[in-house]
Amino acid sequence: MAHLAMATGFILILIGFYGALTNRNILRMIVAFTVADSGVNLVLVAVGYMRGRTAPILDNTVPAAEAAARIIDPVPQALVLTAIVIGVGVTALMLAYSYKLYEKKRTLDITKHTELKW
Amino acid sequence: MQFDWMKIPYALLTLFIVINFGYLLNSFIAKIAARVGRRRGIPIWQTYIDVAKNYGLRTSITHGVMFYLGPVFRLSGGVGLLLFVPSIYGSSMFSNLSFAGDLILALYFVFFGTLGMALGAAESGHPYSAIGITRGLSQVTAAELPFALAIFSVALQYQTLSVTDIVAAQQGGILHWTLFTNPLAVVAAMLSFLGSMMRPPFDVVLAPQEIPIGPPTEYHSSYLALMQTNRAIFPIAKIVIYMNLFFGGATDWPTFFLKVFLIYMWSVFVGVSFPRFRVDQSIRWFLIWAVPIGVLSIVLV
Amino acid sequence: MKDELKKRLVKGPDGVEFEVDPLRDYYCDARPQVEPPAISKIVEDFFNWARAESLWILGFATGCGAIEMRPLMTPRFDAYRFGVQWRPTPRQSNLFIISGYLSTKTLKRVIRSYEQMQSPKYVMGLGSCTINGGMYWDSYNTIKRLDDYLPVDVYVAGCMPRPEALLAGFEELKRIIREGKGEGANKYAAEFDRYKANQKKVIHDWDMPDYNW
Amino acid sequence: MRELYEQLKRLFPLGEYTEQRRDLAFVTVPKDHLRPLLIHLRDREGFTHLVLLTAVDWIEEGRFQLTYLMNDRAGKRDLGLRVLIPRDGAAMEGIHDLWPTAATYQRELREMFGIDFPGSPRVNGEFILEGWTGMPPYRRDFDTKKFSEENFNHRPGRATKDPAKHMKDKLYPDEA
Amino acid sequence: MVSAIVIIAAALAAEFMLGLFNERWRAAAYGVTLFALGFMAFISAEWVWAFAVYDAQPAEIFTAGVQPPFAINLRMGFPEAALTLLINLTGLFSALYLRRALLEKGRAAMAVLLVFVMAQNGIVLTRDIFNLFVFFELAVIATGGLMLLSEDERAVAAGFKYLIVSQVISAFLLIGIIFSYHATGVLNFDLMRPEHFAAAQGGAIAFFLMFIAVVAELKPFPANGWALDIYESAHPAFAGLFSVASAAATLYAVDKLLVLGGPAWLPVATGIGVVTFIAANLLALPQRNDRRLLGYSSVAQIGLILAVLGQRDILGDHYFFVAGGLIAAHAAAKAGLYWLSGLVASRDIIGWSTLRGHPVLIFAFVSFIALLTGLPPFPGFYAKWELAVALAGSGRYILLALILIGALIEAGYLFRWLGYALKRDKPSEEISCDPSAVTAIIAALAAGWAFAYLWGDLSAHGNILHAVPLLFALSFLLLDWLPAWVKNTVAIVGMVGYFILNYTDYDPLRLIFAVIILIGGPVILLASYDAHGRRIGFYPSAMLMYAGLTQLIGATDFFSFFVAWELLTVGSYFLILRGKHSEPHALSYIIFSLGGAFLILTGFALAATVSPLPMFEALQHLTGETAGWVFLLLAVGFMTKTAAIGLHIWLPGAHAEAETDVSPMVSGILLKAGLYGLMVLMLAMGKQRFYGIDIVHVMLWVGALSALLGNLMAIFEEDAKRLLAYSSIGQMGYALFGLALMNHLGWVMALMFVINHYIYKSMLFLSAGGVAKRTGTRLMYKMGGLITLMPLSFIAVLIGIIAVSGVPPLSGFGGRWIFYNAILSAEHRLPMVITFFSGPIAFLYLFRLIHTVFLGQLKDENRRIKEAPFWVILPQMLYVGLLMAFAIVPGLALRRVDTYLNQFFPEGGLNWEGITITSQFGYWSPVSIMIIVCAIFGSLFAWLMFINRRAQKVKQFNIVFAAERPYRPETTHFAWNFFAPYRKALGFLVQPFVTRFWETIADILHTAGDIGRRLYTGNPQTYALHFLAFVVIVYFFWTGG
Repeated sequence: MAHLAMATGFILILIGFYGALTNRNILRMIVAFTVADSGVNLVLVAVGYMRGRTAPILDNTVPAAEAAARIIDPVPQALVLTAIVIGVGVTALMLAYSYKLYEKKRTLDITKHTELKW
Repeated sequence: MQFDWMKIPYALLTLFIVINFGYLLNSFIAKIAARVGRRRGIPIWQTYIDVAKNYGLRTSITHGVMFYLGPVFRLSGGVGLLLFVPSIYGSSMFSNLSFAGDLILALYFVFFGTLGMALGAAESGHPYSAIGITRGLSQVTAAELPFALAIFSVALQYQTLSVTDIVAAQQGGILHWTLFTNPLAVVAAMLSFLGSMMRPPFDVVLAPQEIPIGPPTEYHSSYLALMQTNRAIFPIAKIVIYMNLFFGGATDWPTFFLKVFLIYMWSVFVGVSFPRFRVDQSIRWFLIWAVPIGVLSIVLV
Repeated sequence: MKDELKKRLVKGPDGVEFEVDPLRDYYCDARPQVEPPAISKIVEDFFNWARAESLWILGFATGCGAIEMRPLMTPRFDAYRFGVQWRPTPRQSNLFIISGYLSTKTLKRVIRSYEQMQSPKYVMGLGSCTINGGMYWDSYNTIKRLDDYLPVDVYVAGCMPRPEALLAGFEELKRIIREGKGEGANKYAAEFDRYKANQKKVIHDWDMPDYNW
Repeated sequence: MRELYEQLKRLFPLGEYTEQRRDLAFVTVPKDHLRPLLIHLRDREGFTHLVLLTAVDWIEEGRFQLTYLMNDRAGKRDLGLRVLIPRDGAAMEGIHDLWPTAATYQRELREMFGIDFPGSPRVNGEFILEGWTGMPPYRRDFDTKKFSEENFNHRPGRATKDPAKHMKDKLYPDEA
Repeated sequence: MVSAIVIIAAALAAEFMLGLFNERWRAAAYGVTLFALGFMAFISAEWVWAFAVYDAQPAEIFTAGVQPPFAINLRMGFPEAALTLLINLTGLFSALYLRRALLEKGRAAMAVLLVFVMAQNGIVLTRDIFNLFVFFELAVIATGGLMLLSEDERAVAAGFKYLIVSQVISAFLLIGIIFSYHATGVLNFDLMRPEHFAAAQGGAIAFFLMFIAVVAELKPFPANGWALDIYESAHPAFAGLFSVASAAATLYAVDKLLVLGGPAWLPVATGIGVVTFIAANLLALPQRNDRRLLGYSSVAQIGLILAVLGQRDILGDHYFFVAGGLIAAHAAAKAGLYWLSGLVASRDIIGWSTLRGHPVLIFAFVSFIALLTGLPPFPGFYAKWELAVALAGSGRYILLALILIGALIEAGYLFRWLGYALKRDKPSEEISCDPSAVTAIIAALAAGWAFAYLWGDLSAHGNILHAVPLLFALSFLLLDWLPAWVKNTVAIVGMVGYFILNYTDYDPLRLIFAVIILIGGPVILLASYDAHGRRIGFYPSAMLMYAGLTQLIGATDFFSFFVAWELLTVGSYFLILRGKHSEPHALSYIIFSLGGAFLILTGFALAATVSPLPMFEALQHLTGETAGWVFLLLAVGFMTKTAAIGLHIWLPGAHAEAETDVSPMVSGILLKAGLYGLMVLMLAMGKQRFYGIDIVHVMLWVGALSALLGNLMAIFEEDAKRLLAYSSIGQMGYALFGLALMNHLGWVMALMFVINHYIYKSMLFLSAGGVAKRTGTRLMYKMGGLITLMPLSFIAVLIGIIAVSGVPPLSGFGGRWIFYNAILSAEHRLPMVITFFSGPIAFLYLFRLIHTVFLGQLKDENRRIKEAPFWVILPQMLYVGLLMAFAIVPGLALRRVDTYLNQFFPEGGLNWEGITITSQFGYWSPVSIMIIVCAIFGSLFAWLMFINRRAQKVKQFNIVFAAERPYRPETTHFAWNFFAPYRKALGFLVQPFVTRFWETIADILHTAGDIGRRLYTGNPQTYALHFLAFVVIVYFFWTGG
């Protein structure tokens, strides 16, 4: 199950990157990046689980001293959430940028925004 | 150190002898050249008369201070060169002022006159003088090189730079002469000798038809007389070095006169036989023919 | 007058303009002086003998006489044995042989060269052209009397004189010098104004200082 | 040479033809046709070399005759072109652009004959004479003897003899 | 002590506070921002203080009150404190600089700025990998926001590119993090162990992904196109902040990661770093846009630091010193330069010449460039030294070579830029002097110098800034407002005073150099009295050079020797740069000098690792292959300074174009530095073989060829000062030749050359300079006949040429005499042939100098010129006197040296008894020669004067001219192409092969840079592909190697 999720995640990442790197339209690129983001998140969730450990609740069964070896770190879960949030933030910023870019040149073709080079 | 004041009159005596010898030698060689051309040639006293005439001229002009200094440098170079080298081996009377320095002093003092002449001639502002000087200087750099190599070779051979010591090492028979003990060095030096005697094929410096006698174009009257005197002394002073280094030196005046005359005649022979080189040709000639012999001599010695 | 000899305004490296007058700034404008002989007669006689026995000719040829001078160097005539030789520069010469007709244009050069010779100096006129114009007596540009323009010591007549005549001329000149009469240079200096007037009469574009040092 | 003349005559209005030798001929050319003819000769007929350019003063006719002597090196022949120009205010078109050497001849003609070649390099500068201000000396109305007598001092005593008679008297005194 | 978390908290608090503000209360919002940044900086500073002074223990901060791994923890150690201080201060001054932009854009912009600074702080402080990711993303977003502050329209596209690339990077980072977590079970730096990664399946790849993503934030080549676009288009304040803060923070993140990854990852970091360093510098070469150039430079610097991070295994204790030094230098310089770029209107680097009007700003610019290139006394220098020593000590020669090559290229474009700024015409636009911007720049400047002092204090080698000569030199910066003559007096008094106080400390060899530098220098400075006005910049440069020289001869260990070497190089560079047309020549000078210095650095580093002894002894104790290498490197390095043939092309221009009084300094004195180095080297090491080749023998040939070719080139030169410059090449060749003879007399000759060359070359340069000043040209054929107008200059040249050419009776002859005696006992004979030849050739060019300038025909326009100014003549006359004195009594200086040399070369000394000097082979009596020559000369002169007392003085056209007469002096003066026959015969020897060789190298580098930078197409997709390619390449190398 976890492997399947991971594989799906990677496929999504690849699709996303492929889309982002081949499409010239800025909006399409952003969409592609959200696809890749989803893939990353999927991978995070899939990998974050470690077989044979318990839920991260510190009680008597899991003394704090052994906790590090016994429980699944909750952080990856939080991590996914944070990643999603950040992803949203970045996507929003990119969209804002695309608006600005469009405003300036009246085109969303990324190859038209390459005055800076060399 | 105690200075022997008698050296001064003795040196002046040498000078006197050499000046007279030089005048006569110049006339004599001109006469020989004339006889070769089936002419009678100039009288043997002609050089004296010419000098006297030049002193006797009533007017003269000057282009400036350096114009005076030119002949003075020139003649000082000749006199100095003569006096810095012992004339007669084994004679303290005619060892002149050689206590002041060794072979190297003589070698570099040659340039004293050249420099002064060049300066004086240049002061005249005459383009022909300047052209003559460039030719002369250019040629002399290449011509001196084999001589320097030969001196180095000889110094290495005898392990000394003192002229007296070098002559001493050659005493005891003709086969002890450097001519036979180090023939390559002598060949190199004698080729270089040709370049310094202002005779064909290396006389493009003066080139009377082209740049009216080059550097001394503007010189006249007593300036010229001084230079004529130098013309008598300088070749002999130079030949004395050659004689001392390569031909066993001279132990008395007759030998001196004979050897100097014979060495001089070498350049005369070559001179009457060959046409004139351009400067670049003569530079190349020295570098291609004379220098390798000199190099060989310092490698083999 | 050539443009190069005219006065001109020149700007120095410091930006200040000033006038350059080539004839004044580039040439010495002193007059020639009469040079007295040596005080002692013996010395003067000795010098005169030396001057006579050491005649250095300026290698300057005008007209056809140049051809007649060349054989003097050959074995047949061998002028060298008389102490005669040719010098390439006037500074070192004492004897000026005017070897034939002189056009006014050449005259200018001759005067310049003569004046650049050092005193005492001698002039020998060769051929009838220098004496009275010879066959060019009616030419529009050839002078007829050399001694109007330069002090001539000896004339050698002929058209052209043979080398032997030249040798005879040398002997004559030597005699004159030895006798102390070869004072052409002093005569030129003493009668400078007359000579200059004559010279300027025929040389219309006089564009040099009066005396060429 | 005559063929050449015939051939040229078809192209240019040529004047009189004089054949000096088999390989040397002179043709008179109207002033205006000189230049095309020269170019033609130079470029088509092989007359690549301008030997000389000189003038003759036909004072009686009031004309100068300019002679342009051309040489055909390959064909070993010379052709002289004569141009007659009026003597008063003599001027001629220069050919220094065709042969740079012509400029020197033109300077000479300008100085000696007073024939002007407008536009020729240094044509008004001094050429041989220095400081000459009078009439050009090669003009025949210039009296050289008079000029000489006025300008140059004369040495008295000069006698003029008829050379033939003088030599005869001198060499064969008996036949007198 | 305030807890470190307050830094982040303060930033957050300020951000939220800004959110509460009314949009119109901009000033207040700005105040809050500044306060927050200031407070953050204060906290960091407090911590730094605590660590530095009270030796405090690192503090762990546990968020949520729980130990990791259950909560995120932060750490405040000394590095963290220093870095956060750096970040926060940069942030603070950036905010100050951004005042107008921030007030215009309002509180949102300020908040974003705070977020950015906070994120960078977080990156430094956090000990949690995921937290690291969060801060990175915050930084990305903040960067995206701050990009919009720029007035440049293209900034939008640049920001977008960054977002796109960072999307890809963050995907890698996240995946790497989660797999690392999978491998190790924790996300905490302190709990992860290298073994975990090694043990777990895919652990290495997980680390790789994480590592590569973080490294990518450092803009490694080629995955850095986006960064350059940002640098070019961002607001300069932000570009500076971005370059400094994010680099510092990210580098620290990499450092933390490297601890996790273990030693296996160090070479990877080094490889990436060094490739980036070289590539970025190369690509910067053809760059003309100032900010993009700075961008490339930033990338390069960060690459260098990354490489240093990778060398932590060998740096040991010096790790933080080196890396910190580089970061500090980079920070001060880059922030300062970006901030300066905000004041300059033009975006072309030539436009920076507008700074010239503002002494403080131009000084700042110079300091920043020096900081970047790692010149003393700045921290980069110490870092460079320690790094080189460490690298050489552990045998990492190739890496050292690569770093030095990169540094040389960097110096190339930076100094070219500096040259433009100092020399090119000022554009019409004035610079905008926004006070807050200037404050920020001055802060950066102060920081740079503070770092310099700090690193000096931390250094084990002592503080460069404590050296008296250097301080004396630097004090002229403060005195620059005084008139030139006052400063000149101070300089002369200072130098002579220093000599009087210290001369007893020198051994005879050093004493000769000390006299030349500290007494000879002031003599040349006499000529500087001629200068009017204040002569801004002259005295600091000149004194810096003299300080370097003074310290050089006083140096006893490698480090101080190298410091002195660099100081004199820099000083002389600025001195040379002062010439009117000297900009390209000064550039080639500094590049060759730095190249040589790097060779010396390498040599010293090699030698220093062998033994900690003082320099001389350390060199003596070297053996085997190392000795050969050290000798070769040092010899070539020193020969760069003496302009041996092949390395000489900088000299003619540099010496010829310099000012009148500078030429003698750089020729007469500065060249001696190289000789001094060679002498020390050869005294210590003697003859060394390098893979079977006798290096000294090679040097003998090099010396001989330099002498010949230098002289040959001189005779074909039309420019008087260039002629003298080429002559210096020849003369130095002679001296080198003497040293390489490796016998007693060879050394005496070399020392005699040192003295003579100082005297006559200074004299000739002053004379030529004086003439050039009066005639307004240096072309000799345009002069002529100046003897009557400038008689004293003429006498100087006359005496000079007699001395140089070695004609008796002047002192040059002594040199020749010793030369002959020396070669008689030398081993190799063939090179002598060449030196024999070069001697007379020297005569040719000297004659040309005197003839074409002073003799011959005077030109129209020169008819009214005057003698050179008094102050230029005075030293010349002193030199004339000195030459005469030295000619009569050469023993004055040489005798002691001769004795001193006995300890090194016991054979073949001279006998100084009586008035005659005797050698093994010959004898020489200077006094007698002088008397005899003077007597002969004097009597003949008197005689001739008497006969010609009535001679008519004539003028210049009274010459016999084939019965014609000259018309113009120009056509009568035979001067141009004076030695035409020589050119015809031997001109083929002086084909500019060497020049062409170096030009070709420069061309190749430039072309490579120009082609290489086309990689950056400007398309973010390409940039992302670059990143992917980068990952693949690194992966390939990592697994392959």
